[in-house]
Amino acid sequence: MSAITEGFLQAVDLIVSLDPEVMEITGRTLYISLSSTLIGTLIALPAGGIIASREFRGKRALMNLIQTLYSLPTVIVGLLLFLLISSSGPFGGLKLLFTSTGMIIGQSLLILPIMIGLTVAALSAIDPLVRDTLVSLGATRGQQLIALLREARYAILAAVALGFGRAISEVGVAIMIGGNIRGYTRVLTTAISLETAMGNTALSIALGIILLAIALIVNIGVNLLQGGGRA
Amino acid sequence: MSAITEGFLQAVDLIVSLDPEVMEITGRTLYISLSSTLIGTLIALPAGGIIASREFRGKRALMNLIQTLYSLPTVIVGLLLFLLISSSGPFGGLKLLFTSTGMIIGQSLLILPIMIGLTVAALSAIDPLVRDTLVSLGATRGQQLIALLREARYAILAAVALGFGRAISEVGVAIMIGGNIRGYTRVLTTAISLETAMGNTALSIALGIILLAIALIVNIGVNLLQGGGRA
Amino acid sequence: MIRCENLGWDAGEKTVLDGIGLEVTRGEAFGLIGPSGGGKSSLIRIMDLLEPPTRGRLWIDGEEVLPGSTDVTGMRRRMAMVFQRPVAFRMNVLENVAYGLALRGVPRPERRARVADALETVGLAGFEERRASTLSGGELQRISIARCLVTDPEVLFLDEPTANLDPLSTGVIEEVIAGLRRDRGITVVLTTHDLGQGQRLCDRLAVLAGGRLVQTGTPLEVFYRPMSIDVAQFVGAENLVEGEVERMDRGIAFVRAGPASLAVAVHAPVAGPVTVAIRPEEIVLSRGETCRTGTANHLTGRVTAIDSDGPMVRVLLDCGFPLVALIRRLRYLELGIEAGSVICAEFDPGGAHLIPRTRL
Amino acid sequence: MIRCENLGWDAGEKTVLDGIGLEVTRGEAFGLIGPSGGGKSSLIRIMDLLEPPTRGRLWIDGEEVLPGSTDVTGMRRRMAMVFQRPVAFRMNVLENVAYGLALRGVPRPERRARVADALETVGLAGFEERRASTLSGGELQRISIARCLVTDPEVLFLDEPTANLDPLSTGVIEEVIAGLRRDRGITVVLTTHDLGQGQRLCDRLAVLAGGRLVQTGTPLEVFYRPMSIDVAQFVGAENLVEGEVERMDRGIAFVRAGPASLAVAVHAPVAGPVTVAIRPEEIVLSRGETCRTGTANHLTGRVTAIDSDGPMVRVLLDCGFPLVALIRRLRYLELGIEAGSVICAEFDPGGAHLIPRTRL
Repeated sequence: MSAITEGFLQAVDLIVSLDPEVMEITGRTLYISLSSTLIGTLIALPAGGIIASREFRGKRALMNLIQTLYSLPTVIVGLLLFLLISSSGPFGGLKLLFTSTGMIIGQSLLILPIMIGLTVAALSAIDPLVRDTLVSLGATRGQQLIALLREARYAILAAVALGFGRAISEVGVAIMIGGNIRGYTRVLTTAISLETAMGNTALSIALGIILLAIALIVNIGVNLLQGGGRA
Repeated sequence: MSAITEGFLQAVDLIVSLDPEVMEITGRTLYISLSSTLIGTLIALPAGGIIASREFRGKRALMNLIQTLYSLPTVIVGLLLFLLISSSGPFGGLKLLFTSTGMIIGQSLLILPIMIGLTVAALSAIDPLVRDTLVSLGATRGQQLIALLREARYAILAAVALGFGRAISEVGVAIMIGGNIRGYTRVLTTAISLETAMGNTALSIALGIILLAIALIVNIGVNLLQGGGRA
Repeated sequence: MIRCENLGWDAGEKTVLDGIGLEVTRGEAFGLIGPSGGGKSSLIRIMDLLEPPTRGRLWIDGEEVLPGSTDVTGMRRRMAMVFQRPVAFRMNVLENVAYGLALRGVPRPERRARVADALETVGLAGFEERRASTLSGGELQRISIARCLVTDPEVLFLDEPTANLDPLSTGVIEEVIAGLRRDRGITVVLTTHDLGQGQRLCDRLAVLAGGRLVQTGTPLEVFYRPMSIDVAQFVGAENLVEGEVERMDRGIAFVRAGPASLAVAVHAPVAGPVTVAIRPEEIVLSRGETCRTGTANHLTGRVTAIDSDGPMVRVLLDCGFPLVALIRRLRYLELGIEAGSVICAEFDPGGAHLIPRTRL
Repeated sequence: MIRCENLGWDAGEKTVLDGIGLEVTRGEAFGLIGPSGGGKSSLIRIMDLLEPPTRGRLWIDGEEVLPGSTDVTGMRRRMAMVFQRPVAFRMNVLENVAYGLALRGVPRPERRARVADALETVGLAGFEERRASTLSGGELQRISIARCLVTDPEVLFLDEPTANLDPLSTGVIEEVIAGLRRDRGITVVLTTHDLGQGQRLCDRLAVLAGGRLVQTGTPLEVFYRPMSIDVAQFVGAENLVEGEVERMDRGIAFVRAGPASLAVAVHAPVAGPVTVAIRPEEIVLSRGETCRTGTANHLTGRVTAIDSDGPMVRVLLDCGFPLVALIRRLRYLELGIEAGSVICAEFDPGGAHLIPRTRL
């Protein structure tokens, strides 16, 4: 028990003293996960908007596929991307393996399905009469799109927050594409998972507290946004 | 591209030839994840039943907590369990670290929140008039409970399947508690994530295909059950 | 069969029922009517032992229900209840209807035969293998009734059994209930907010308003001799004119109300302050100049508003006191009245009713 | 203002509207009535340019709407529509009502002043800062109307504006609509399944049934001179007796119907097969022995069923043909009839109406 207490005290010390390694890992994690969330949002909003606003053959099948991909194991995404960007793969020349950029691409792929799916759900949940009302008030197509995104703003922000939460918590892509290279691709989850076994429990606990805090804040944010969506 | 094709062909060969290592890893994975799902079910059904059927102070707060734990990062669960069962931890004497049993405990902890939460949701979604109807027909307390579980059977089975899917796809607990020891604690996700970088892409792809197949089957099962719940 | 004495029920801080005393005799059809929120559902739930009362005493078939010492489940098994919204278990119709029998350990072959009987009674013979989810609302409600009948209950409770149904399904359900009474002599207790349904199905009605029993009697008594303002309003006697009895003359009371003297048929002598309840459809309107001053009740009024109400027209008058008349649309057009017209309103002494007013 | 010529609309394979021709003149209130599923909503949506018609031509203010070449958004901005279910954007009331102005680029200070005016008109002055989610259904519908008014439309469409509202809110909305017509002379087109509402609010009514326009006329014409069986049924003339005109005599047609000869007032000579439409509330019942054989229409019938209908009682008779009469409950009790009684049914020649029947 004392070992845990001691590790915990050391961990708090690492955090309050703004230990350079802790800061560096946290900073990189935020950079990578926020970047992948941004990329995911830039793709998911228009893609979701198009899927939600049009009727086409296979729309149902597409939505089923997207929902199936929600629970795609992270190591599967990691494996696919690894095969594509490893030196013998088709994009090997880009030298993305074991880089932050590679990790950003991997996490973007990981969170895209849920972000697209939730954007479609958010836009589809808008009462069709809202669109009719907009049209009858004389809104142009552009004005309609802006108004609909505004109506769904809480649910869309919740989708973005959920994507970020998933990106920052995942291990599979980070370990397979990033490789946990100290000072270069190490992020919170990979550092925690690999440093613990090496006996650096103080560092692991410090990083664990930070990850838990971020995950909790994101979760509370998602809940508030979904509540706001209901009001 | 040819490297990928070649790896893929080798992987198919490994699967159809029932390669002993592939079979061994798959078998252990199923054993561990099914065991943790069973433990999770044995705890979640009664716990969910009690929470759903009673009104008590803090019930709302408890449900909020359980929902927050849905998205607890796997490495956080791994870290906490590691601290408890490592040789210097309070349960160090049980020597659970780097064992299948330890992994089962970790995965059970990981999936418990969502299984309890979905059980409560399944039971709460039953029309209160069903209970009134049962009581007015002269059902005893025991008969009521059996009838209610039967009414919620699809949603509860979906919760179980979801728990299993989460257990089999996760990396954090498996790597931190299991440690990926060949022939002993190696499971699909850890094998894929760590063997890929070592160049064993054929093995990784074979294991990836199996994991993907299991994840897809579970997902389809969950969808069917949730659909059945609606009928 | 069922007796309540000074029964009360609170939901949290709020008193929902208070001082309820009534007796339902074996074989009768007893209706609880009244506006929604009056406590009808709470009372029927207490009688079916789904909720324990907060206060008062309750007897079922002569045996008092005492918390702790009574076999409540055993007593419930002698009764059955149909709820407002029918629920079906996720099974086929056979299993749904047989559920009460399964709970009582009746063997399968007997269940099947009794279910077939019950389905026949509700007009759904042969529905055994249908899934409950494929049925319409009216069919589901009939399944609920069959589920009750199959256990051969001594008392059948029905809580607003047709409130969610279309008129056609309502008619079918009412026929089923009437048939049960005729063929099986079953005791029926039902709640309804539909006065017509209460009249069609029940021997006696109890009017519940604000958690209290305000009148108990035959449908005709409740409808034509409301004993309180609450009941009068509920049964549609919209015009409630306050006055003072001046004199009695051979079964007619003459009531001074503002500028007018109203003649009302009474069954017993009355005196003092009263409220005259007049149903709007009992008032006959005619053009001002044709007023026949000879009739018993003849009022002159000014039209204040005109409203359409289906095939009828509702005319609001000011006769010194407000008065509402409900007339046929063609009659309305013949009269050629509009807001401001002066017109003659008449009603028969037998078309009104006196409610004694106690000074509080 | 709006003209349709041979307009049709299909939803997939199904023809929802066909051969619609009508003209709404500037400043009038035009009502589309008829049973649900008759195509009212589809037609009003086409007139507001929310859906393009599948067939036929449409003119707005003299200008034909041609897909591709017409500035549809610009035309829509001259009109406005209130939907059956009011929707509010997730904003406060000010922003909700000002939305149409924001879309048109009206500057903020002007928006605020015009919103204040519009809210005043619908009786919700001072509601600017309220969140739309805190309003009742009736208030939301008034906000919808204000949102339309603020853009000063030439035509206001209302699609079943009170279908989801309680009677009190319905009254308020109807007053708002009537006030708009009176004070602004705005052209109003509304759909309603409530005949009374159509009569109260509209100058002219068009009856839509099965996707076709079956009658257009003043409310009185539609109500008392239905031109087809469909319309007669919709306006509540439940009794439709088939017969053959025998002779005409000073504005009265004598129709042979089974064993009886019926006298019906007509406005133009008729001959051949006809249907006599009689409203059930126009039929007067009296005891068999008191039948006055002198009256124009006097039928003897046997009571087949008695049904209660609010304060009225519906008596079904067999007079050689089925006949339904709607009488007051007290009158029903005085008559002392039951199923099987033989009774006399009378109606005035002016209380019935003839529909020519073409042999198909």
